[in-house]
Amino acid sequence: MTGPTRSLRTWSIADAGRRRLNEYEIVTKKFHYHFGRQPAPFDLDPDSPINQWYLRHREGSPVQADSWEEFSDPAQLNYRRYIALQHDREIYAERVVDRFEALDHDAGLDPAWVAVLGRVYLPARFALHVLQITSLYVGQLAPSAAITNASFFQAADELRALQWIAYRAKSLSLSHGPDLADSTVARRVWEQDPAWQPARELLENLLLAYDWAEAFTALDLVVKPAFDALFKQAFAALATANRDELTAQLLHESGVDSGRGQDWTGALARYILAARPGNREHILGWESRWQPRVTRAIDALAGTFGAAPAPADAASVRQTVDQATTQFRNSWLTAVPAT
Amino acid sequence: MALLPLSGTFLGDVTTVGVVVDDEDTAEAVGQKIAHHAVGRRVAARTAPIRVRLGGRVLDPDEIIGRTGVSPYDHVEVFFDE
Amino acid sequence: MSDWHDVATLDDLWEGDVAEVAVGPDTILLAHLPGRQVRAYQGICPHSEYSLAGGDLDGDVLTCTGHLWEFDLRTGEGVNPSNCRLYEYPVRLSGEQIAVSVPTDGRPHYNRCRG
Amino acid sequence: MPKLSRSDWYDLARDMNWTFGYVNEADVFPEELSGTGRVPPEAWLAWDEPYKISYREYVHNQVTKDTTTYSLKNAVGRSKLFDQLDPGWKSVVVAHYGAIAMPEYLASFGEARMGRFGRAAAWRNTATFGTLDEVRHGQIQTFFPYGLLGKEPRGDWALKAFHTNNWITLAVRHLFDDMFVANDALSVAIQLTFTLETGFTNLQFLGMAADAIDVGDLEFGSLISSIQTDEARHAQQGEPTIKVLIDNGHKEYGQFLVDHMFWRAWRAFALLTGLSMDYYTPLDSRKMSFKEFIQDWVVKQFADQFRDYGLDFPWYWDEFINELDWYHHAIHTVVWNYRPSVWWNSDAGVSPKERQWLEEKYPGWNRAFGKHWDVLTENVRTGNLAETFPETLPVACNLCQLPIVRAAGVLAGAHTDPAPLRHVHNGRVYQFCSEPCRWIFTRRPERFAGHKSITDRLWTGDINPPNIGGVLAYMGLSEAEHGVDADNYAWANGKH
Repeated sequence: MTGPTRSLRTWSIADAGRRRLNEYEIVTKKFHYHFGRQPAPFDLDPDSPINQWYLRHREGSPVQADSWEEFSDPAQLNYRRYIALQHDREIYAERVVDRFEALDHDAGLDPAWVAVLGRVYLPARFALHVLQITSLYVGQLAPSAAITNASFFQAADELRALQWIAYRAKSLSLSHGPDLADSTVARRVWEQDPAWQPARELLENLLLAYDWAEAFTALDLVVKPAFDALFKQAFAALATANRDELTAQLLHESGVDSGRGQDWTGALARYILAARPGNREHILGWESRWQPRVTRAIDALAGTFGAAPAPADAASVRQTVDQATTQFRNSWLTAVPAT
Repeated sequence: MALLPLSGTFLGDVTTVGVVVDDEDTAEAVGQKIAHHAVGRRVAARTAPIRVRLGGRVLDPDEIIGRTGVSPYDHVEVFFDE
Repeated sequence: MSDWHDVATLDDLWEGDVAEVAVGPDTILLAHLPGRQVRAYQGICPHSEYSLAGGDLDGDVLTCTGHLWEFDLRTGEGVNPSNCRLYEYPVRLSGEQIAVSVPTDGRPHYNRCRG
Repeated sequence: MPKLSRSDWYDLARDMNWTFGYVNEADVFPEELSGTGRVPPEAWLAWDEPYKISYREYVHNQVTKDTTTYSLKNAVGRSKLFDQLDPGWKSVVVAHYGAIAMPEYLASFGEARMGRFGRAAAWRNTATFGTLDEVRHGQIQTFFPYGLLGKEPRGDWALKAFHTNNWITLAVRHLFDDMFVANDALSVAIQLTFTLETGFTNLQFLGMAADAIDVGDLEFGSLISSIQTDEARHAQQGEPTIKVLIDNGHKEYGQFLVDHMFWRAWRAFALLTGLSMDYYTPLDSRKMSFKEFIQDWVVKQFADQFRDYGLDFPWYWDEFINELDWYHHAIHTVVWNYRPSVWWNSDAGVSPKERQWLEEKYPGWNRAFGKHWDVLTENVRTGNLAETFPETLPVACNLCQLPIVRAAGVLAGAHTDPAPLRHVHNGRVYQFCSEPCRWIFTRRPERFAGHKSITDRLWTGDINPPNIGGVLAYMGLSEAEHGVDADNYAWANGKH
């Protein structure tokens, strides 16, 4: 047998210097061979549309780093670990639903509260869908597989949250009327209700943020933290106040995903700020461009919380959101000294 | 003299090879340069003269390749003349 | 009484690696944990005599392939089950060289726990 | 379990298109990334995935699959199973990892392209799972060869191959960039999921898994069948997409996309699967020839499934059928001859018994191809090994990037002229192996023209020195990595 003459102990192109790579590193590092390739990322004509798209929105982004490969997802999630984690979390979520369904929880809800759910909670699936597909965009344009994969898993997290809302829409409709499970009704709220319009304007515009780093900043540092705080904290608290513990607990459960999301997006933001002196200015520039729209969106939605039987005033909702987003912002911004 | 990239097929071989010849080479020399990659390798050797066909015309062995109207990347067929 | 034995080098045992070496009658598990920490323990699982070097090391925790018993290789303590620990040999690093101290009492050195 | 079943609420999670009020829909779905502009936006609401799955079901199913597959890997990894495998089969596995692991990962880009730029929310949701699937396939097919590095260092090419300009890499990278990485969402659905996955890989993976089990490669067999179950699910995005396209009067465009990619998929299959099935897999584990496999599975599948949609056979169908008799044999001869330039050990597969099998399965094989192997065999036997190695490059096709083997087509009676087909675009000469490759190029020259084949790189000075040593170095192979004959020439020396 004229086999190979030597054996290898690790990837020849991802040698960590006498350190055994862990499973995450083995299946993540150096996967984006196409980033920065000459004359173009992909083996079609360099001027073909998608080569040009990547050259403009990825290689051409104002935010750059010397080696994107140095960034790792703090949770070190590869597919296998993500799936195992979420398998456990879904079992938990199913048990939550089981428990409340056994108590016929929905039937006991105040119709005035169900109306709030119909106006705020159920149409939120449109917003989550935008977060889902924008995460897929960030993932496909990201300069390293660590960012791509984390962003793809995040997209799946949004789909998870969205599907539980769809589940709840149907189950609520069984005791509170078929309109709740009518997409046309939810879509009308999303498209026409004044409380949703600033959010819709923001999210429709988010889909047009094509520079990958702007998309990351807008989605992960500005828009999503605010929406997550609004729904998974402020609205969950409102649900509890209105004796809808099922909604509250499902939102909290989804909040676990959001926390994991902030771990990697915060870490990436810190990495970006430290990578090159100019990056800070771009990130903060984008942040200041997107923040006013987010503020308007949150304000308009916060106004609906007052219609609940046990209401919350808009100011306190805003405060909850501000507190959460400021805390997250500090975690990546103030951790890095300005240069 | 200048380098002249050509593709050439030795009849009976499986593939067409890329070669770089000199435009001052004779057709005989071009034929040999292409035969080198096929004859005795995948095509059995024979004791027959080797000829070159360019654009349907069999070249005279002494013809200078650069004066045949050939262009870079043109294809020539090479074969045993039996 | 015990003797020091050169058993491996850091080039043999990368960070994240485990390996089995023999010193006289002793079968020894070497482990290179994150942060240039090298440990030596009994090489055979105290549960049912599987070689620990075939186990999976994830960070500091080694899972034996025999019956999935887990050990914290920082300390040698059982993680699951927890009522069991590995016999530990002293380790000395000089430059690249890894040396292990083995008692010269002529007895085998291992703990046993039946599960 | 929660009281509602998936079908009770599923539509509420996918009926999520809306009318854009603050931005232009055309800006949300730029044509170069979406490709859906031919069909009016509201027509996409009819998009209906045949196979439905919820997130809950997805994670529950996948965790089971992963547990099974990784447990088997761990068990096999501790055994001597890999060492005992036939050398030709090892080549199948090593070639597969280098050529396929990275494309599988890249397919997550294609899926994410559909997940963002697909025009229906139902499609985008389905593609979100497809994105995860392809991350899985990329990761599992690099993790497994990583585990083999101690025994089979060329498993390194699972990660390394796409970082190089190896000629096989160039061919697969060009293909998959065209098919799904640098492609729009609509074309990805039709070309990746409908044409490649439904048309070829679903079937091939089944066959390959069965072969793996047959030769005793339990690890690879379980890996491949586990992947196949994911593919079978997400491949179903093609069907509703082509249906929407056809129902809205764009059958011709759908046909064009299918014709374009069916040919390219055929080329890649001839290279990877053709060689594996007819030359590398040990003789007593071969259940059918590559030609029989394509006829029984791909052709039949194509006839049944593609024609259900009123699509026609591609215009080159006769040429395709004709090539089943000869094309991959020619490619095999070239790959074996260029064995130092590939990362696996090429298995000649032409011992007397194997030649008998080839002649039986491909009547005329001896006449058309056996005589090349006669010369090669003689050179091996007489110790004239130098003559069995190449000194220059074959001319590569400017579309499929594979060697132009029309000369073999002449021997097989399929062509009368061995000359490469030509096309001049903006003053540059392009050469092609076949009419379909030239047709694909000339239909959209701006998509391909700026790319250089490996031969172009030799001719234009990118490869230095311009000799075989320079070529091998350019391709990223260290000397220890040069492929060698898998059987150490036993096929030539022994067994008469």
